[in-house]
Amino acid sequence: MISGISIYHILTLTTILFFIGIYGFITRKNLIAILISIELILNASVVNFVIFNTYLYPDMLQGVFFSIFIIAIAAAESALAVSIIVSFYRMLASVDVKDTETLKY
Amino acid sequence: MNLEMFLKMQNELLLVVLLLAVLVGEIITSQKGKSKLINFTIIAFAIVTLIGFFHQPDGALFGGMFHTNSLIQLLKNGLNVGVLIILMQSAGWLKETLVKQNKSAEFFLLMFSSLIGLNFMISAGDFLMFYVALELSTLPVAALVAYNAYKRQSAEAGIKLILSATLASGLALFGISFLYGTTGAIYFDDMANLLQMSNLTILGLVFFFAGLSFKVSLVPFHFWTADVYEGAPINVTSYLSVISKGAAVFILTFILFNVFKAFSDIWKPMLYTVAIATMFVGNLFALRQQNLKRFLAFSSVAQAGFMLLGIINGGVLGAASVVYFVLVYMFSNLGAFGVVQAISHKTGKENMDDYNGLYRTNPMLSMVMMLGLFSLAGIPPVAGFFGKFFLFTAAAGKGYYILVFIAVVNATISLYYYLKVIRAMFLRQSENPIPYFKNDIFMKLGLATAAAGILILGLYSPLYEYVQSISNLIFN
Amino acid sequence: MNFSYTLFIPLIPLFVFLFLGILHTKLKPKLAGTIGVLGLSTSTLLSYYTAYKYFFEVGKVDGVYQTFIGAKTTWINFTELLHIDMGVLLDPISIMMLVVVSTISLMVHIYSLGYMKGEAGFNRYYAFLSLFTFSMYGLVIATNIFQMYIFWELVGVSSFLLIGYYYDKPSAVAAAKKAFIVTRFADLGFLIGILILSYYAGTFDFQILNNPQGAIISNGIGASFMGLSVITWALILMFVGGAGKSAMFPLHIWLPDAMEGPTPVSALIHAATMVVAGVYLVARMFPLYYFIDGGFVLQIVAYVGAFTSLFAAIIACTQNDIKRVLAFSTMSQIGYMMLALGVSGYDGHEGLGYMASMFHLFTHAMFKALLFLGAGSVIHAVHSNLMKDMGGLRKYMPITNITFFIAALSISGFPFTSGFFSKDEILSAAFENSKLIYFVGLFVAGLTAFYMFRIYFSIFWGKEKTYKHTPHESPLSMTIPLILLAILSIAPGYIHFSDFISADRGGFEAHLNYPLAITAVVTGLIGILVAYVFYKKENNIPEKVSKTFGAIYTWTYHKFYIDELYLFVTKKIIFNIVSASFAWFDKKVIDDSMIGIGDATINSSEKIKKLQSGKFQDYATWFILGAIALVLYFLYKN
Amino acid sequence: MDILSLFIVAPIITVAALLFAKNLKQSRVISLIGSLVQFAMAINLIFAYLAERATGNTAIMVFTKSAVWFKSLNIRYDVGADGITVFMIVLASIVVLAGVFISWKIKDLPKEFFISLIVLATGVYGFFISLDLFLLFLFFEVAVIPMYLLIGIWGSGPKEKSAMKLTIMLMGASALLLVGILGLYFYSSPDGAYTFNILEIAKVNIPAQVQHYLFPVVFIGFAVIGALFPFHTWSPSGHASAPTAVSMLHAGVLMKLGGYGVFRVAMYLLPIGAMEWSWFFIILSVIGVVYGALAAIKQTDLKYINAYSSVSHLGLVLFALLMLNKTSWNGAILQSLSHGFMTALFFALIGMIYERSHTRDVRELGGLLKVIPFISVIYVIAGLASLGLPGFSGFVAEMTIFVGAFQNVDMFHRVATILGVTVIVITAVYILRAVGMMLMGPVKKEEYYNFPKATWYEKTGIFLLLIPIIIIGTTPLWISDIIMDSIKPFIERML
Repeated sequence: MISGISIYHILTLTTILFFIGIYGFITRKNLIAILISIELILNASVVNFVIFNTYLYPDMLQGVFFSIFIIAIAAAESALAVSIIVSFYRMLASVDVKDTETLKY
Repeated sequence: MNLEMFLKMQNELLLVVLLLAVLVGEIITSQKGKSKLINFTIIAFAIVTLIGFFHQPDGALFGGMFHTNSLIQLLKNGLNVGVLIILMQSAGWLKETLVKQNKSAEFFLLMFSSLIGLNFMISAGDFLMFYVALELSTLPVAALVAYNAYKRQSAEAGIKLILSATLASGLALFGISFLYGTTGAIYFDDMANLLQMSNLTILGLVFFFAGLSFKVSLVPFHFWTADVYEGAPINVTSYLSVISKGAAVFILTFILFNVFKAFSDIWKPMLYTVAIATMFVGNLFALRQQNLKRFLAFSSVAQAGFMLLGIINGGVLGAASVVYFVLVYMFSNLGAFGVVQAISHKTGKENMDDYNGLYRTNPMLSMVMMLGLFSLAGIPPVAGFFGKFFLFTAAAGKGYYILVFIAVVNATISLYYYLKVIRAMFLRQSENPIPYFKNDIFMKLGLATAAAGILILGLYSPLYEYVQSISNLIFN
Repeated sequence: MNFSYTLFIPLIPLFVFLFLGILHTKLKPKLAGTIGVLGLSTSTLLSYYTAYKYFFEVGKVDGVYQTFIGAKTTWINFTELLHIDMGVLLDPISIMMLVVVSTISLMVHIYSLGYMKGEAGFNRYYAFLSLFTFSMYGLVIATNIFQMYIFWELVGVSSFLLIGYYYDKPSAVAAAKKAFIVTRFADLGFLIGILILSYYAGTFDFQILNNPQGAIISNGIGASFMGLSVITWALILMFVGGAGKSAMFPLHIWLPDAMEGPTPVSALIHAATMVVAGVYLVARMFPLYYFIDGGFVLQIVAYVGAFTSLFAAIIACTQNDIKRVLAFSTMSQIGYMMLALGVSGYDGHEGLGYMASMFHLFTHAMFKALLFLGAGSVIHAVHSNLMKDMGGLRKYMPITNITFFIAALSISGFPFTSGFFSKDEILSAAFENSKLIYFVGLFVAGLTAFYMFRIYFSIFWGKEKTYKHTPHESPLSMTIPLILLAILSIAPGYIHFSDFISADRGGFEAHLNYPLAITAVVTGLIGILVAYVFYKKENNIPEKVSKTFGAIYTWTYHKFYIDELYLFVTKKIIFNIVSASFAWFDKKVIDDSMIGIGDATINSSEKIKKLQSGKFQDYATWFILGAIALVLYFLYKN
Repeated sequence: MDILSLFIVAPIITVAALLFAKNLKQSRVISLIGSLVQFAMAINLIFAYLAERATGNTAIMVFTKSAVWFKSLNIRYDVGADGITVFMIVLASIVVLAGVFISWKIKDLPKEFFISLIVLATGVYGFFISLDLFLLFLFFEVAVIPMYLLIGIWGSGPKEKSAMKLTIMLMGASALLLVGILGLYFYSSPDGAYTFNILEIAKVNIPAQVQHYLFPVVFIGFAVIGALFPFHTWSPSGHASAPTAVSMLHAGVLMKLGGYGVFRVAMYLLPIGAMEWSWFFIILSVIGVVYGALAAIKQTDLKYINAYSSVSHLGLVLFALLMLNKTSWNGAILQSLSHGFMTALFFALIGMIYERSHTRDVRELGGLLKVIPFISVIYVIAGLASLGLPGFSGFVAEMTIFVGAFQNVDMFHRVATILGVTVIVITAVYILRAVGMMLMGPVKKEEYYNFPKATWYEKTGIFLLLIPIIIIGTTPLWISDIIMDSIKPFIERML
């Protein structure tokens, strides 16, 4: 409970965060950058969970737990993603999105 | 922590044990022992599958995070059988290709962990469990998709899958967070009681739906499907298209029916539009595919559209028809994929034109392929016909006659492109057809099982009756 | 009185047909011929016996000849009321027809033994003859209008088969097709007529339909269409059918071509029996024709008949193919019969026309058959149909000459021949009814005499032509029928026909009407005289005359271009315009539109393939947009 | 095992046996035995039926057998037969038997050919005997699908295209049909106890509003396979490309499913809709009748001529059904039978001529009566039968139809009927045209003289088809009476 800051401010923040992530995902030309924008998206929901928990349902900790799980999984995700990107990099010496467009139509 | 509890999640536990066993086996066996290890694993998994068929107690664990019942159990068994078939079909590939690259065991590890994830997903009782299981089921598959190192397309597919998947789950999470925000609950049951109609709820519902539709690959959340399917190794493709899709459809049904029961006037129109879009897009894209993996990818998109007709019914009939269709679809698709697998493994050919005159050289394979495709197209007397018919009945039961008509028209379109494959195999001749070859015993078993499933599932009504009866218990 | 044996009259030829038809490759021609002749002679004897029994043993019961049903069985049920029966109906006209058909058919059977000797399909020929005879019997003894229609179709097809007997000759094939299709077209009218009549009358049965006291005639049918009772329409349509079979104008075009068939066939089918079916139809339904709407339809019959007889007679004067001349003369004579029916009344002496028509039908059958057979034996001798290849044959083939001469006299209505009597009756009937028709008839009588003797003289007299091998008299098998028929073209004149056949079945006393008779004879003689002057000796008068007539002559020579008109309509319009356009429409419009749907689908799939661009960021965009779109839609909805 | 289910079991056994056949000899012998058995069963069925009726059994359907299949949806294995079914089965069995004879010397993949043939037969039998809409639909598709392989593999000309067109169009039609069937199912009972059973559904009265929508759906669904006017285009090309035996089955039996289905389902279950819509479909069917005939006049390919004549003749069947009275329905059934035999015979003969001359173009043929007399004579007979000559089945059927159709008094029906009647002339034209060009006239080519004569199996096939035509044509009374009795319960719903 942070005094002076209502839940709305924070929700606005997270929403903005979320859409920044989305924007990043769609526009970045570099796979790593895209990975980072995904982190943004996830973090948006992490914050959401925590905020809802603390502001609305302070007597239980489900939200917090949830957020912890998300963080853990996000880590795993990015690890896997990076490894795949690396193996891709081994082949093409590039992490550019343009090189991931051979499969189409 | 008593035996009862073990029994309830017996399937998962057994899989974990098997997984560990494979891990250990991998460490201790020598390089030449690997192919034995493969045989061992497949047989062991077969045993696990068999055990699954013995009755298990229903009930919930961990305060409802995990719950199981006979329908879920049936589905789990179905998934096991499916995976078993896939493993059998890929045995040859594993032995001849992966052993050399010394990563045969990892294949099992990844696939089993993904399967475990699916098992947990379908028996999830709250969103946390659901989310964790979802990721557990997705991530290993991403690894599997990228399994063909030194193959660009494989890696590309892997990247596409993992990134899109995380985006999807991110979206779903965002949605879930709002649902949590409005209700303060993450358990399905509580949420079902607490949910009120509000904009946030709608937002949450739609985002959650979008996230899950990604796994079911409904239009417009399906784009990854074709590329990933094409890039991935075939057995992984069939795993994606059959196992994970099946599970996802089930959990979608389950959550929509239970958690969002009160919101059916939201999600029914949603399904309506999405179903139409999915069927049309899937079929129209499948129409011009040459690569059979891609072809089956789009056909599976279209099939997903048909499944929605069952879900839209929103009642017992719907649930039963969906589950039944998932089982049917599993066998049909595995039949088709198995043949593609066998041929591409032996000859590396994956294009439709390569199949010209296949019947004259490999009649058996062509017959299995034909059964599979007819079943997918819904031609009697094979199972697909019954599956589709019941789905349509479910939809018509709620008065969606137009939707049914559109669906049947789509079935006709799909018949067209399935017949294109039949045409290649039976009608056409070719100067250099795929030569005759023998399959190893596992492949034969795999195909035989699939074919048997296709033939029996439909004509032998008690199966459907069983599904109907147990879904009656659960969705009333 | 039991007439059930009459069933065998048609059945015997049927069995003969089946027997010959199935075994026609196995049998020897001689055997086949004898079987045919024997079979038919039994039927003939049976029909003679029936005639004797009917007219003399049974005779009139309370003043009229009764109708007997020899045998009858239901063939198929349509509705509660309507059902087709198959049976044998015996009354004066059907028995008369039995006699005619049997006699002519027998003669032709015998005659053909010689005429068709050595033909490839001899057995086939006899099979078809029996088939035709069977069908004709079935037609005349029909107990109901639908049975009549059934056999009507059968005679049509057997005539088709016989005209097309020389099936490797394109002209024969064409003629056969023409005959069948034209008559079929007329039968369309007949069928619709039957449908209308049977629907309103609620029966097919002649006895109920024709009963003058019966419901249909006495109270008629309420329903009417364009001012006429529906029954009248039905009768008109049925007369169309009759006109088709009897080659009335304008449905006559098939008859001249039908001469492509073997000559005996022309004698049997296209002179004596089948072509009078139309007359027989009207006679059969006479009470209806007479009583419904005050005989309105009979007027039509009369005028069509009169016109046809004139029209055909004129054309006959200009034709050079003797068989065609005979064909046109047949048309003209049938026109006579129609005319007679048209002018007839009903009771007692009123019914003179009816009687006359039947009488003329009888006599005409005899002498026209004789003429054809005679012509046949001439053709047999000189291997040509054309008059210009003939001349002075009298000394080579005396019997043919004599018999042909007698027939010619008879048809020209020369006194003391049968033709004289029947024609006189017709003319007097016409005279009593309408002067116009009478004069037409009279003029036609003159023309008839002229063109008959035109061919007679130019065949048997005139200058001798050079023949490949000298002609000789035909064998006995051919001459005997000629002689018999010659007798038959005189004798029947002395039968008191009116005692036996009359519209009301009562019979009446008919007597020569001398003034009319004399005028008729005189016109006939004039005709003969003209012919004598023109053709007795080779000379150039005919050319002069034809010159003077000029255009009219050529028109007549080309039968007033009616064939050409039909040809234009069928070939140009029906075939090349209607049907072709339909075929085109089906291929190009309907089929292509169906295919088009498929192609459209495939094209659309080509169009949208760009969506799957391969850039997963685009996918993500779609993903997000889709989700947001759904959200917005539902937010908007709530 | 009841007498009707045998008609499904026997073919299945035949197919099973065929799977083990090694070569042409074995497979044709097996399928010959199989179809002979079916033929014997069919003939036996007639007598069994008469005996059953003689015992005073006046149920709509006799030999009924009922077993639950999918309990929860109340899908049942319900079979039964009335007079119409019996004759349809006889037709099917004869055509199949003849088909086996005609394809005695099939070259490529004989085993598969006969298997597909028998599977098709199974579908047809099943369709005719099933009283359960689900079963009906299932067998309908079972009957249609083999056509794809049969035309596609053993066909000639643009076979792939026509096979695809045929299959897709018929399946598209079945799309409509499926919707209709589901509609019927969910209106089959006010209180959730839905049923697919035809007789059951007939007991409830479906509201007129619903019938108004359902009837066209169901009607078109069936009528497409009955070559209803705008949707007939699959049939000519399909016929043209199909191998002989397949054309026979296709025109002889498969297309009958349309009329039969319309009669059994559309008319029987949706009488109000039928009355409401009949005028519209009468127009279509009359167009079909005349149009088909006129289009046939100009064709040069023999198979096209007969395909279009089929369109015309089957248009007459639908036309008769839409006239909605007993007589015309009787005529419709008779026409189905007679057309079945006649067209099958035609295609058999065309096949024989084609085998010898390797052309189906009437302009290239000529004078065949001289060189292959037997086949040609039969062709003439078939032609006469098809233009409705008395003594052959066609006449009986057409006259029944016309008399029946004429029972409707109003102007519209009268005009339609008279337009329909004109077909007897047009038919004569195109039949005689073909006969004249192809059989009569001088022999066109020298090599025609050494055509082989008709073989024993060809003759057997021919007589199998010819004899029924003559039987129906000469002694129609018993047949039409049996049919009439079977029609009664159906027509009563119209009044």
